[in-house]
Amino acid sequence: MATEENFLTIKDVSTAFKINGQYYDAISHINLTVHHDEILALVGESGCGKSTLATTIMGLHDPEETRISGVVDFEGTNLLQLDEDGYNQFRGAKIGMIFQDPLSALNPLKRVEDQIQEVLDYHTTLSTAAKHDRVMELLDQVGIVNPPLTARQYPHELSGGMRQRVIIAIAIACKPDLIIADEPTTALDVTIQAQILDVLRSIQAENHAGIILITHDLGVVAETADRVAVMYAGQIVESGSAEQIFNTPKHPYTRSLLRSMPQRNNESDDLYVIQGNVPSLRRLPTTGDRFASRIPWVPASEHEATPTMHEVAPGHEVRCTCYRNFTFPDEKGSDHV
Amino acid sequence: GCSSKSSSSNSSGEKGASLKLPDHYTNTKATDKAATRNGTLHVAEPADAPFAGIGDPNLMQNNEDNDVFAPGAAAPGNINDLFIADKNNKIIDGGLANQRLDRKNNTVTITLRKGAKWSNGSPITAKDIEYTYEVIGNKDSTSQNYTADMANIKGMAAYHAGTAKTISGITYPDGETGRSVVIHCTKMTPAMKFVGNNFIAETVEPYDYIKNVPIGKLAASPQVRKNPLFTGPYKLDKIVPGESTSWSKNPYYYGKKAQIKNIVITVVSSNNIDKAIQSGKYDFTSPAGVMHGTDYKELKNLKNYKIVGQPELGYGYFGFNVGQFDTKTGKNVIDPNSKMANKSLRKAMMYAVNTDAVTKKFSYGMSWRANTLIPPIFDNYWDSSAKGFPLNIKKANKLLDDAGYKKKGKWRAQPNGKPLTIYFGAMTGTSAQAATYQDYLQQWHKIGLNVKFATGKTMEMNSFYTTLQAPKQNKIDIYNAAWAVSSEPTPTMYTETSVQNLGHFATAKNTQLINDMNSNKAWNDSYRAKIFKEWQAYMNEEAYVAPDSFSYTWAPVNTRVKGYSLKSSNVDFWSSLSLTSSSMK
Amino acid sequence: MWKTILRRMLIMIPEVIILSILVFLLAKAMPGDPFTGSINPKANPAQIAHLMKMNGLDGPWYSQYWNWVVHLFHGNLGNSYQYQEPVTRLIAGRATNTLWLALFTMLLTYAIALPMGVFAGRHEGKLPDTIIRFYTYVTYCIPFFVILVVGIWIFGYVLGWFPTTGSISITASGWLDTIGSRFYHILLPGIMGALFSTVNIVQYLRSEVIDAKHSDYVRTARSKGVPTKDIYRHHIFRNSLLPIAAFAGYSITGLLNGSIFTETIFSYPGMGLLFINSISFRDYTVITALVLIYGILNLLGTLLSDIILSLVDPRIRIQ
Amino acid sequence: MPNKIDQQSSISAADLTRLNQEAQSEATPSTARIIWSEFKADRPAIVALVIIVGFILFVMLASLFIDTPRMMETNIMNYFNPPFSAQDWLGADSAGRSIAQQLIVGSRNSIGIALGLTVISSTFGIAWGLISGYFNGYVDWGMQRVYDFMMMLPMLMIIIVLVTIIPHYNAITLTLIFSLFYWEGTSRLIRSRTLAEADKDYVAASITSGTNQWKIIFSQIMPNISSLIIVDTTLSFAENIGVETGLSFLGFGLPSQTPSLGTLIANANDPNNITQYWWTWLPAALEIIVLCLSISYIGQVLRRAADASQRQGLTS
Amino acid sequence: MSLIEIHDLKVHYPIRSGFWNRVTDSVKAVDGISFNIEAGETYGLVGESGSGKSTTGKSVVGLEKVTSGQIIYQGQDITRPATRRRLHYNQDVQMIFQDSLSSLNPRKRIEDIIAEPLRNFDHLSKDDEKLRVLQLLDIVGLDADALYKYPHQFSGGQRQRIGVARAVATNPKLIIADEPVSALDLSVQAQVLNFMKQIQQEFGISYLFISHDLGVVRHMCNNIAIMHKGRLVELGTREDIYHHPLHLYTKRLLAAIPETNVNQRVAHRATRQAVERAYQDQQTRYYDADGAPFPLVAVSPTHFVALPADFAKSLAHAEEEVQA
Ligand SMILES: Nc1ncnc2c1ncn2[C@@H]1O[C@H](COP(=O)(O)OP(=O)(O)OP(=O)(O)O)[C@@H](O)[C@H]1O
Ligand SMILES: Nc1ncnc2c1ncn2[C@@H]1O[C@H](COP(=O)(O)OP(=O)(O)OP(=O)(O)O)[C@@H](O)[C@H]1O
Ligand SMILES: [Mg+2]
Ligand SMILES: [Mg+2]
Repeated sequence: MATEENFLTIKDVSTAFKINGQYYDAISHINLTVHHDEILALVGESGCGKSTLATTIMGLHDPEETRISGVVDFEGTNLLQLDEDGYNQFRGAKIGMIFQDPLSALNPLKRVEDQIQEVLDYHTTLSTAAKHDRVMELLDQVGIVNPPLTARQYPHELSGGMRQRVIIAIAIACKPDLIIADEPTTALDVTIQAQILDVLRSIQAENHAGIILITHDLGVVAETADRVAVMYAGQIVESGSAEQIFNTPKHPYTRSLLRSMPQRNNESDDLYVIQGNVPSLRRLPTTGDRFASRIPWVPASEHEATPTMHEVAPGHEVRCTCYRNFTFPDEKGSDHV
Repeated sequence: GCSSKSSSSNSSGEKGASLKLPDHYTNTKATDKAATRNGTLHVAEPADAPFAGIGDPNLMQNNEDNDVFAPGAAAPGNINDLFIADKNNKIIDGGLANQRLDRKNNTVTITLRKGAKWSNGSPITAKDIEYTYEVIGNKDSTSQNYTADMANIKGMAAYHAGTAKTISGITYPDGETGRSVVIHCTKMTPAMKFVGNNFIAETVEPYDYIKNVPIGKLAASPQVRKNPLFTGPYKLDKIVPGESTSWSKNPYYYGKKAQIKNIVITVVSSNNIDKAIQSGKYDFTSPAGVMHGTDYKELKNLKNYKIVGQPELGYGYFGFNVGQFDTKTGKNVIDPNSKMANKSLRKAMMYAVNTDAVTKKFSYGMSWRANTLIPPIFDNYWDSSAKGFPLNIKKANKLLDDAGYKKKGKWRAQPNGKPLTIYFGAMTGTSAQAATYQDYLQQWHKIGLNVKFATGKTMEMNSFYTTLQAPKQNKIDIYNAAWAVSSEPTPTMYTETSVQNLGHFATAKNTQLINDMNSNKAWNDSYRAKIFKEWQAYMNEEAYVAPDSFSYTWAPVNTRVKGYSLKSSNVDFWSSLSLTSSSMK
Repeated sequence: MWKTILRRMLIMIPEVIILSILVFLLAKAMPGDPFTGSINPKANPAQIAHLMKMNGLDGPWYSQYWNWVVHLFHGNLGNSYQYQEPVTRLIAGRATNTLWLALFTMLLTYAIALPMGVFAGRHEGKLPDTIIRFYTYVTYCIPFFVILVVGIWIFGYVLGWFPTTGSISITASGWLDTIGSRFYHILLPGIMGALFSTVNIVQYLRSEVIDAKHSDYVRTARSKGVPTKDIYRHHIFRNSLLPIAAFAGYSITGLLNGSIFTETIFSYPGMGLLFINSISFRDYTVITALVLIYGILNLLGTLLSDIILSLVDPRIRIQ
Repeated sequence: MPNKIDQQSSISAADLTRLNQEAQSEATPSTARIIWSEFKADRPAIVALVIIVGFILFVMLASLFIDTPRMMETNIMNYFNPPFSAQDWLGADSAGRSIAQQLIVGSRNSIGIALGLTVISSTFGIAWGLISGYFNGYVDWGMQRVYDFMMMLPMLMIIIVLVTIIPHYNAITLTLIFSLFYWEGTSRLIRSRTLAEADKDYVAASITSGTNQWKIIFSQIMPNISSLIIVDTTLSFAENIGVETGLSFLGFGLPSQTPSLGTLIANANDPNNITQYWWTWLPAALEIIVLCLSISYIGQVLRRAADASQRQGLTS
Repeated sequence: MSLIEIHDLKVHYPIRSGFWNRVTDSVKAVDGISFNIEAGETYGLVGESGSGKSTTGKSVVGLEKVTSGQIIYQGQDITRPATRRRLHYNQDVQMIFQDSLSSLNPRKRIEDIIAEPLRNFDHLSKDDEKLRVLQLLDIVGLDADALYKYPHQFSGGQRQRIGVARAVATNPKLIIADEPVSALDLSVQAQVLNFMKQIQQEFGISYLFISHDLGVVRHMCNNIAIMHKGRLVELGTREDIYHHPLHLYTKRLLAAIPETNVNQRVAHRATRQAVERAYQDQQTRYYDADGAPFPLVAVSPTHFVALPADFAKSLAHAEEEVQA
């Protein structure tokens, strides 16, 4: 499966947004690696910073409104040091991105073919005819039944699933090494979702690409991901292989998430609810474990003052020490409540 | 009225005006040969709207057309005219045609000069003289020049009614292509001696050129709009509809030869006329164009322009509504019970207005208080000794007190005790005019009369006249208007049967006097003058219609222009003009 | 598409009919009649009555209206009283002038407004944006005619750079000269008009550009590696210009309204000036015809806008 | 059945006042307060507000002390008095009437027309837009046809024709004539927002709560487009102050004895007045610009305030 | 007797065009569905996007003009607005919306929002009304300070609970919940689902639970209806649908649910692809000539499927054999 060569290394990346003149970290000190031929899933609740990380890698932030630090090493280049032109050598060519809302992500006034071809225009030297052939090939590859017809259509004439396929075609047009897919299926039906995920997987297999798949659907993660990083409030709280995360989850947050999913066998039971709310960007605790407030029964001594990642198994890391003795209040008597 | 003749007066100073304008510009500079060869004379026509562009004197309906086609005539206002006149407007020989009146046979014989030609070179014929009558009198004609006086020509009424194909009273002693016509009349009047009378038409129509156009469609035809023919020193080269006309020398002109290569007449908005003159774009404004006192103030000190002017053929007046027009009998009748039927009230109102002060302040001497209803330009007839109505509040109050208009609270009431509100009708005009009308109201308020604007504001010209012309109306009691007179001064508008008698006054004495003006006795000039003066005195005494103001017609003339003269003896106005330099000063 | 246009035209018929009745009645209701104003000392009432009859002005309003409609279908809008010629010919002459001026103003408006709006949107919040917005605010607040009056005074009279009256110099000969002269005459009113009418377009375009800048498809384009200037060229401009294109038809209304002022102030003999003159002359036939024509032009403007929009925006399809 | 709820909750009538007080203390500030604080944060906005309010008050009060017919009398002696003279500190016009006084009364008239016009046309336009946008189907269709027809009418021309027809017209008739046409812009704006708003679920929720349609339109939907309404009304007011100037300029404005900003600015029609007698028109023109700019500026502030109150997730 | 009986419900949206606004075509959003809702039960309505779920729900609550068919409540057909008004129908049938933010009027305070149905139906005194609102807030687990706040000041989960409070204010018998949790995060979703279950038990409310998330539906509903192209393709208990699906479309939906068991994902993917292939190949057998689902036939007292009767029987048979 995954080769050990990690072509993307994210080191200590933080991104802060300017709100009323002050900067607030949306993601802080993120460390990640992505290998060829693997799907890395990024999961977490809404607002935990998944998209921010993706757009930081793509360099899509407005430099006047954000402050970014750290290193994004992509095949030996630190992307964060590039200027706009330098970045454009990577965007579309070596890194492709898939967005959540397939309707608004396509220019409503341009035909599908033109939108796909635009990537080829900037990153290849193909002739017009060759580009056209490539477009057909791409549309076919993403599972569009009648490429010549679809190529001539406008986005609004396509169904949601078709649009998403077009966006994927754009993202993979130059056979990028890295594909970032930000909630590519959230807006779609389950059946279509399954098809799109299949397409992604087959493309990865063909291109030996690495994929960062952002989603909040644990089912999708379980079905698709090779490795998983769980994010909470701008930090990665647990990472490991899919098996590790789903079979032996460690961090209280991961465990809480899994427990609040409706499962096959718990129809009559209540679902688990995590207490409290995700703190908003401006109210993030600056010290200590960010998840602490949501597991109030865990004594402060169980948490680290400055939580760090701990390797609990090869490739399986967990933030903070609180996971060690963690139990849910209803699991073992009521002494924690 | 458009066929008014420019007319005599050697100098205009002593006509009651405080300011004396020269009636010509003496330019002693030598005429530049180059300027003559290539020069273009630029004339500005002050107007509020693009001109209509009807190049036919009998069909055109406004002054603008008259002005922009003026170089087609020897002198302004004389387009395609047959006759020339002396300073008293009496027809004299030497024009395109001569006229002979035969009082015994009741005929008028008109004989064209030899070799007279239209501007396209074709000869002017006897038929052309006759065709004027057809154009005016045709039942489909759009001409507004047909009047009851014309029915004096035998057969004219029948032709006008459409019952006759031709006018039986006009004959051609030497055929249609000959030089003379004889007009048979039912009676002869002294007015026929003068240009501008209503009995004999004074123009020619190019029959051959326009005969194929039905007379009803003539005004819209290209023969009249695009390439009209003229008899004067210049011929029309080009016309930009509504905007400008351009002229060059007419080689076929019988009289004094034209001296300027090109004349361009351009319409300029009256609002901007002084700015246009100040910026040196025009040689002068149309000799008959409407210029205001405020313009004079702006222009009088320009170094490169001289102001030339002469008293206008017209006057401003006040009219009182005292009766109605009986549509059955076709006569005006005084209603003795009407609000304004009281002579003292009318005269009091006239004594209350301060025309002297107003004209002085607003017109800068370009108009002055009128003393009678005959303009001073008619030397023979104008009564210079008439007093008119100078400001006299005391007298006004006394008149009212004596007549029983007692104050009831703020305002005077009618003698019968009923409240009195008088409605004043005035036309929308310049801001100076608005101020003037406001001032009149205030003056009347001073003598305790409650006078208000009819409809609450000044009126558009058309609604103003529509209101007044109704056979019977009670919206306007007193009105202020201006009247342009023809070069023959008989006050026909004030006759018993006239629809232009807007106040509907008709008295036996008035009828008598006006009839006397054109009676057989009136062939004697001094008798005629006496009657005119009697009439002026009578009108001032009764004040059914009262004089308001006389004005100058004037123009700024660029100092490169030579030969500019408004003297009525100058029958060759256009051909006398030349340029001393090819560029504007 | 042609079918739709045709159907739209059919829809316009009842509107035009109601409009025609309305304007006809309005014209009738105006005080004064067209002959009395220019009374000639020699005209008599019988003659005026005769003239009224000849012009179909006797009889009840509906029969007059009917006469008018019947004539209308023969391309005959009657005669102008003031100008003594067929209204169709009169207006045809004036319409070309108005058309020249309106077209030029419109072209100039877009030529000024498009770069301004895009520039302001692109540099949102920066100095040029502030300056442009200030300009639009001020022009928005100054009455149109004040700009024109001051403009003609400075450039026409004081500096003397431009003609101040008319549509063409009579001395112009040859087609090049003619066109040149016409152009010279519409230059000043065109520029003044354009400077004024840019306001809406600039503001609208600016906010469109700002919206487009933050849109998802622009983000997609950026992630394709399209350089910024090309993003503006291929995506932002095109998409922001779309609603502006549709403005073009609607702006006819504004231009026609403006023409009344421009033509009055510049003594430019177009339809606007003709209207104002006709109002004071109670020239019914002309007033009626002009209101009708302006109404129909407005209608065609909206139709044009719809057509343009459906041509440039694939999302709006006229089947 | 209500007892079911009673049973399920521990709260009883006894707690009512206490809880109510608790809730009051946490209550969100009202829109008016938010707008006011927005103003306070913006100096120029305060200045604009003071200018507008002060000016309107001044004009309304001062005009009470001016005898208008008296003021409009021709005073031959003061003909074109220059400004800063003893009697007329802003000079006099061609009829010797004080410009300063005319400016005050004229402002009152113009502002009065603008206010009247704004109130009438906005009220009508808002109601029209709301109703047309809420009831789709034939009601909307019919209203749209009327709207289309009105849009087709060449407004300026029809207004001029109407002005010439109406014999004794004054500021009120003029306002009404304008009102015939000025609702269109507002109604289109409101309609499109209402269409969007009517699609939202809270409207469906109100329907299922048994609320009647008119109440939904005017007390559910309308408050939601209130920011739009406020901003639009403010801007129309700014625009309407200059609305009669155009007509006056063309000579179809108010009667000559009724001064207005328009009749004053129309003095610029005579090129001689532009520089020679600049005081006859310039103050009025400047006043319009200042008023219009100030009101637009206030409109901007209101727009911002409205947005802030809609800012989601931010406890203001 | 059932709480509500739906008979052959059809909702067609006319497609109007042209100046005269004539109907030129129609979208058959709901095309003849029948089912009954029993008191105290939860019905799930599942199907892909555009299948007509929301339209069905809205018709039941009276928000949609019904083209034909009947909805019988207390023996009367409430498809006519007058009947609904007379019966105070919406006092008994309420709705919870998908988008919590848009379903709460942003310009109204929480008190006014929750009190709205009370004001229209119950006409309480001012104090009673306030008390009732406070109690409702208490029931949905919100503090009294919420009273004078605006919707945007709450989190998604809290807002959804406010929506629930409004829905239960009048003590309804049936609540239509149109995708009440699909916009929420997992843990918030759990919170809302728990809560809905809880008040159902306490008040004995029936739910019509509309969702496309089969996991959630399985958790919530005893009875499930699968909708496709405006019709029902299969109807049955949770057991029937999840364990003995008959219609190919149902099977396809079930197969598409992502599996949380990582260890079996390869196998699961294989099954799904097999079902998908089968679906593409056997369309014609499962749908009529027009491509529309067949009428429902019963295969057991609780289980109905939209297939020709004999085909349904044989499938049911085969199913049993597999189980056995
Ligand atoms: N441009 C921005 N300015 C200010 N704050 C921002 C901006 N973009 C995102 N945020 C904030 O940063 C945090 C992380 O946002 P992000 O979009 O990365 O979350 P996410 O995990 O992708 O959530 P979701 O699942 O809802 O997409 C959020 O609190 C968000 O409000
Ligand atoms: N007002 C409307 N006018 C016309 N068509 C409509 C309207 N509302 C819905 N439709 C159509 O009716 C069909 C059913 O819509 P409905 O909203 O009931 O689907 P749904 O099953 O709820 O889908 P989703 O899961 O996307 O909410 C769809 O094809 C939709 O396009
Ligand atoms: Mg995101
Ligand atoms: Mg739905």
